[in-house]
Amino acid sequence: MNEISLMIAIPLIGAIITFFTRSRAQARMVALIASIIPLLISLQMYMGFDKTSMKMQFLESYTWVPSLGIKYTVGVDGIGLPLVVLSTIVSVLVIIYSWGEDKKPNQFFALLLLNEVGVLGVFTALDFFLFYIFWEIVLIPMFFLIGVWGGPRKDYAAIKFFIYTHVASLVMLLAIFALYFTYRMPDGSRTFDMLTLLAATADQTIFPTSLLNIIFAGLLLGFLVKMPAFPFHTWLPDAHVEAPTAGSVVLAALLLKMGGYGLFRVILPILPHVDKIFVTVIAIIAVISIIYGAFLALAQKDIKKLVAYSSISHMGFVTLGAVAFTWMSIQGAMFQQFSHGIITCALFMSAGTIQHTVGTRVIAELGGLADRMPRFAFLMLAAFMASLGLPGMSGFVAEFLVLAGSYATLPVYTLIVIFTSVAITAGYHLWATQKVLFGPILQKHLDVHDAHGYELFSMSMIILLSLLFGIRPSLITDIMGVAANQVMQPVVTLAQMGVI
Amino acid sequence: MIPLELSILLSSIVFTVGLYGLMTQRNGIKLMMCIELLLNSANINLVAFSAYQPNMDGQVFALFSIALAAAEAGVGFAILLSLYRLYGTIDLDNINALRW
Amino acid sequence: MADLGYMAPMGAEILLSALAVLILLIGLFIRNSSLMGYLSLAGIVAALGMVLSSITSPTVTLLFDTLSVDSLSQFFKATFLVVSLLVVVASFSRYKDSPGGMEFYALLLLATVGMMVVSSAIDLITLFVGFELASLSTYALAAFDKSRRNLEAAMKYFLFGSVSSAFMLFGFSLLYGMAGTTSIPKIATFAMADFGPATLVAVIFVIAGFAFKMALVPFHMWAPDTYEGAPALVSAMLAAGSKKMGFAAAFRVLFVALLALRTDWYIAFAILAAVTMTLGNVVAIWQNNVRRILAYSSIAQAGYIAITFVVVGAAADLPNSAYVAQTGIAGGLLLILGHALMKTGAFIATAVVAYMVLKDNKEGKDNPDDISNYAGLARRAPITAFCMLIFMFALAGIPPTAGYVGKFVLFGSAINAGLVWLAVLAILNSALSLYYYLRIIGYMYLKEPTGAKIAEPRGYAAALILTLIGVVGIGVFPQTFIDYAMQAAAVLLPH
Amino acid sequence: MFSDYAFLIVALPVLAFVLCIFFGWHLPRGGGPITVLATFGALLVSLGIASEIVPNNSILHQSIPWFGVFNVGILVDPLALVMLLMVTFVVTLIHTYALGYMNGDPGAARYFAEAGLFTASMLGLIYSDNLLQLFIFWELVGLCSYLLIGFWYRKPSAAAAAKKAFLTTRVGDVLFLTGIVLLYNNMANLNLTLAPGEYLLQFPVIYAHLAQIDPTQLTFIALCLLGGAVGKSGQFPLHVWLPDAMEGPTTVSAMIHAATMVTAGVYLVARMFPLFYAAPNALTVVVLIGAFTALFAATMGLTAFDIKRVLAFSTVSQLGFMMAGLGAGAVTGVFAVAVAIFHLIGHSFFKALLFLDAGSVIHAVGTNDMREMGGIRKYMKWTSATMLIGSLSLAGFPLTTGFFSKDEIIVIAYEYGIKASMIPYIFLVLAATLTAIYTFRLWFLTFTGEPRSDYHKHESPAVMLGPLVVLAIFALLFGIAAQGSFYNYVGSNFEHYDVDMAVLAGIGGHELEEGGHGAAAAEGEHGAVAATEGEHGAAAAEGEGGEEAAEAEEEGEPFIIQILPIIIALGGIFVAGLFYYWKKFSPSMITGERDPIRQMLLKGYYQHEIYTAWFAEKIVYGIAIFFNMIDIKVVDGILNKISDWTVAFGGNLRKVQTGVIENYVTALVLGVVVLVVVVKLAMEVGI
Repeated sequence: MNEISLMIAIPLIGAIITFFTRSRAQARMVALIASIIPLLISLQMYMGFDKTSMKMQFLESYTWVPSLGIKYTVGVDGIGLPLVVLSTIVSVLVIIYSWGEDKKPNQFFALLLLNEVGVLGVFTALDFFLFYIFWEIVLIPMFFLIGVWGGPRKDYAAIKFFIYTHVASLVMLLAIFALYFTYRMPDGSRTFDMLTLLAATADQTIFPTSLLNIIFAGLLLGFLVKMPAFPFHTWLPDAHVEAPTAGSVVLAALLLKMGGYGLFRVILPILPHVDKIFVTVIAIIAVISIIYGAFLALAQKDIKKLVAYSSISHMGFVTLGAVAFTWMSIQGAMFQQFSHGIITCALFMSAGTIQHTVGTRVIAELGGLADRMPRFAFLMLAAFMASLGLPGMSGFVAEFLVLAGSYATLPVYTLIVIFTSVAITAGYHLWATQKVLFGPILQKHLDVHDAHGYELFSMSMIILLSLLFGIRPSLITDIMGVAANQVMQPVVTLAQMGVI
Repeated sequence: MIPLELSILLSSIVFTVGLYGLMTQRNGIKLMMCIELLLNSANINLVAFSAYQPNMDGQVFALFSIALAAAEAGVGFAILLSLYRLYGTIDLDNINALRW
Repeated sequence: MADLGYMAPMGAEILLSALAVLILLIGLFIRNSSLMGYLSLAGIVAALGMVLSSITSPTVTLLFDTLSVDSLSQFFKATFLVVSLLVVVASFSRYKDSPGGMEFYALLLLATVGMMVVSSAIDLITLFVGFELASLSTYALAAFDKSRRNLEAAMKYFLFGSVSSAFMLFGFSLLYGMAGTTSIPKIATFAMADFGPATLVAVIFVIAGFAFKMALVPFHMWAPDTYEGAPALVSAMLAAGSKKMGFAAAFRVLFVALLALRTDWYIAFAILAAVTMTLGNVVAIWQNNVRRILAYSSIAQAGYIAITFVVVGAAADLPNSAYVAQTGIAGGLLLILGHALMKTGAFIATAVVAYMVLKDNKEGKDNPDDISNYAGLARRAPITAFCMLIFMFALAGIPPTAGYVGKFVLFGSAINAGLVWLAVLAILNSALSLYYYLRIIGYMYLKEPTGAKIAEPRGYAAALILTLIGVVGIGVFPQTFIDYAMQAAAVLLPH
Repeated sequence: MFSDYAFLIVALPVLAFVLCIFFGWHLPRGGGPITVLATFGALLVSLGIASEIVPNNSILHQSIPWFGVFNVGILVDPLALVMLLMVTFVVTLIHTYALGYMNGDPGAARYFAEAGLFTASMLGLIYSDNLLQLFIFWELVGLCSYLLIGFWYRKPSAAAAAKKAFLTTRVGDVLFLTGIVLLYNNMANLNLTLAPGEYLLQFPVIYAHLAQIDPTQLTFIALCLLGGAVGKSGQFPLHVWLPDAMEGPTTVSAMIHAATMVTAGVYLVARMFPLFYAAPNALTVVVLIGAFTALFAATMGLTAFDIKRVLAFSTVSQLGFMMAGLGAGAVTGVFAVAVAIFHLIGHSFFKALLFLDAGSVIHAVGTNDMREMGGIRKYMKWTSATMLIGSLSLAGFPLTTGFFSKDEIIVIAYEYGIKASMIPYIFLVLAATLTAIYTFRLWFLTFTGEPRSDYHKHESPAVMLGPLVVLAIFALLFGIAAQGSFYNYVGSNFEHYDVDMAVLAGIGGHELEEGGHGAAAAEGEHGAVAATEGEHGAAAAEGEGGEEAAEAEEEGEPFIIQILPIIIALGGIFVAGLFYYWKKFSPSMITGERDPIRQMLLKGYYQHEIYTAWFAEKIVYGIAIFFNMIDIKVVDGILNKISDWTVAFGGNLRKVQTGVIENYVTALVLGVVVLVVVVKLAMEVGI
């Protein structure tokens, strides 16, 4: 049992223990420890990671259901590692942010840990069966986070979230079946091994384009819904608006990234072998998501909903960069995944803090908070600046890479995006910050106090991270550069890597 | 001997009568009788067929089914009786608390 | 006296029937139902032991080739035994001190025996006898508590059941007429195409008989009412046990005897499966009675399982027909096993709730199974709620659970057999089904409790936890079960 | 040795920022002295670097890899150097002044922190060695201006102005970003084999390979970059944010208008001049926009009553001059850069001076409205004196800095006119006239006549006056002292790179003007020759080349053109005097209250109505609302419809379950029949 399995197992155990803790103090302490250990492990993995090789690393593989060719195979490469690190970081910060949770704290923290388990599993699983299991498991804690700790329409939101994404993953499952039953190993047996199947898709004799198109569409749908991309995004705003802050953070920072991860891990390797029409379709979807999300964000009255739509817009960059399929754009898309994962935390935390200090999230009813909560205002401003792509913070690097890279293959779309989205994005961010933080303090808010220490702490951590990766992107762009190369080349199976 | 067709015809008629009864009647007893008709139509078949077969399976089968029919009737009447105790009627149309 | 050793393979059945009689006899003198409970528990465990010990043993036929003990029959028997085991354990709490306890156990055992006989019957006669044995005892069981609801349920069950068994019998008689034999393997050897329409009628009649037990639309009408009205544990027995008996019988008759008439039945089943799963799920959305929801959900599940027939039928034209058919049947078997467990658990959970509502001494004014009684169950009865939660997710096919494994293999084989439309329909349906499962979960976990926490009766709790272990165990370590299922499936394939 | 510490130029102010933001609250004057010292340190380092690279006529270039194919680097060439010196110098003075001005403001710490960051970003922008880095600092400048304009965030108007500034410049930045993306891709498509330490977006590399890029592409790139410049430098049509930027403290206005922000745009064009030069038609656009803005803004300056607004409009107008000057480079080549930058620097001196003066007036009077001032001269000697100098310089009074710089621009505009079109020249002349008028309107209204309201009559503290005096000296003498050598030095900027202006001129379709400085060719040669002779010779040769150039130009134009600027300046001042000093006429003689033109000018050409009220709030927000409606009604609506249908369907279907046994049996029978029939049919059609 090596790093990855440990990293997945510890939060699981932690979750179980947390669930049976009696007091909030115990619960959050256990949860914190159970989330910090994976963080350390992931950092140690990052240190030990061979940044130059395209091989799967920290690999481990046990046969699980031999008769169906199912294995427990986990490992990371340049695609997975940054997201693994992201997940562990976010999990810790979100637990710290929720330090003050007093409604069923034991279950709350247990669910957060459970969520981490699922996400880590998705980012490391190399067997479709395993991948799908983790993919589905993630839904459950989120369902409860929304459903138990959520807002007024929590039932609707929770069920909508669950069913919508579940349908998508079922379609994905069908596509996986198609892969599974179409391909036979040399010895006639079948396998769920991701890389093997993906590598096989390159073979016209096994996967005729007509068939592959269908499979591809199925997989694509599964991932686009998770992203989420227009027009499959409507579950997101509802889920976010109703979810508790921690839920929203995890949802936006980690769950959406599963979709993006799917693009890099599964979609792009197949992309070269399917009809070229798909490129256009995906590109259009990406562009629409970016612009549409930005405009919708501008139209929102609820600041949390605004942030939710901004996520749609930002994730559009991931799609765009991925489908543009140039070294730089893919790298940028990966970086955008990471960067958005970090920044959006701060955004949702801001929304949450406003919610429970002021008591409302309606932008029109807010104003002049900077007057009463200066520290929070500083952090929130920083977060929003990071989100609108201010240079020096991670968001800018990502978006610049995507745009500069995409122009080479998709000039028109790229220009459209630049011209429409960049200014609008700045627009709604500034508009929101101005309305919420600046201006005279409203009478009814005269008695609000600054945010709690733990909230400020986790938010400032995020800002620092965003700065760190904005100023030293090379910390992960090196890995992503290699990963981007790897994505653009034919898939190398574990056997060919010689790691198995 | 009697041609097979006739016996099949007979059995089908009996079966149909039974079905018709089941679809139209509401009195528990009548329904039980209809069911007996159904079973017996099957028995007719079995016996008739076995006359045209080397083996006696048909008759055996018929015997079994008659026995079972009896048992079934037993259970059925038991249920009907206790129904009658509770509802004071065996008109099954009025007994539809469980629906939708 | 003659050596009865050759009966050894049927030991389990013999043991149980003997036990049933014994219990009735003892019952005349000792009116202590928990003793009966322990007796039958012991018997069932022993029987289960026997069955499992011979689960991989080669096929044995006995009683003049009317019964066959093979891995298929053992698989089904194991399923049935597990179900009745759980029911017995649960009924420790239910029938602790009711006078009629021993009849309950006796009937339960007899029903089990009936199902076991069916699962290994390779002759229409034995099949019919077993079928009736199981039916008759479950008719009685359904009426067991003699409440109004019980009786109505039992009445409907009985009438509908007898009619459809009459259909079946009629079908059998026609088959016999055409094939000249009642032995299932022998029937297969006769070509029956030349009897024209009679063939079709025979097949459909037989299917109608089985479909009644499987509760496929439109032969399902009895199921919701009966599941709702009968005692909870009996409903568990029906949903988990006798429903599966229908499949056991159908597998034998259709795959072995009537494989030649594939085209006649697999179109029929394609329609039945599609209609059944859709109707079951769509109607379930509207129900407010949890046991009725479960009833419809098990109708829907029957629809999924019915895909097996379509797969096998469709497979015959494919190059790798044997493999496809085998995975198809194996998938069906896994889903049968999984569903048996999940449903038993779910119904036992409803029994707990009913018990709870009774303790709230609302004089049974409101319907104990009404979904509103599940509000805040997570607080009032944590174990039950948690188990119910897992069962719901399992029924919805969320990994890693028995329900998921079953659907996974079955739908997979459907795709493999080129039945994409059916697989898609099934998957959309299981997505739809999420709605009402989540609704129940929502009540249990997202709503505030209406009463105090209760101490969950030990018997129920034990049964629930056992079921839970089963459901999750199959989900996490499917390999052994898949192996058994594949082996069992192999029995049905032409050699 | 200074060169090794070049990074300090940015590092020091950043340090000041960090210190002030975290500890400023506990320090006297909000830690202001730290920022001042930091900026001053930056000035010293810049001077040190100057002392190293000017004598041996070299440039300073350091670069380290950043990530991927990008680098961070420092590039100090003549262009950057003069800018560095100017910014550090002026900003130091402004910060010093702020010590007094912001004294006692609760947010002082925040102010000095942000000011420090502002300075840092501007300096970083100036000596970036690649376009991406420049863009990053460019954006940071935008951010800081946002923070500083919105410094008094409790005032809704301030918050709004800040947002407006950020957004308007952001629009420009969109184009800038596009330009970078285009340029990057074009460079990448050349498949250059870069030497280690070379990166695609580095200026030297760009200069070196301009000639290989497709000219039409070059034009696009140039126009995009120009867009960025227009936004930052408040050129038409993106100038709207600049007047509103007055909402911030006056020192901020001083920084933004004089030294740090608005000059960035001009600097960008200057920095990318070879690209503009090589791009056909790009420079034409530049000159037209510049000239038009110069006039356009001047007209608005005429009517405003807010003292700072007047200055703001004058800034816009002067920036227009600079742009026009750069554009004129189409005929005069690199020399235009020198001219424009010279005006930029001169302008930064007297504009800073003017703003600080205005600040100290407002500080004393407590209002921005000139109608409530008057006669202040009596009470604020120093202020009025220095302000007078500033005004003279701005109006282009002979021998002041403003005279030399502006005059030179007008002259090359005339040359441009000879070659291309006279429009810019005419615009500029008119603008210059108006400039003189409104400048002295301002001065007279403020300092002469009788007090029109009772205000505290006291002079500002020394810490505020000191900077004024220093700036005044520069505003007065810088031009006469520095012009010639400055032109030579900056004019030689691009000789340090592997770029042949002649070739670029060919691509850009600029006919090489014979002799003089017109086409860079002449200087280019000189530079080339000079480069071979040792450093000293080089300097000399250039000097000579420069002189020669200067003379050539003097001969170039008829006498009238040469003295025109002087006439303009004096005439303008005289006119203003007639109206506001001797009161011979009053504005009401020319215009009435409801004179549409006056209204239009007062309303600032209805920009607010068009940009904010109509475009932003109607169009953009309208689209947003529309999309929102789509999202709810259509995208999500369809989903909900589907689910509703399903539920309704189930609701009807369950009625089948009547609970009556006969119906059940009927259903069963029907089922059997239907099955038989359907299967039969299916087999007939052969499924």
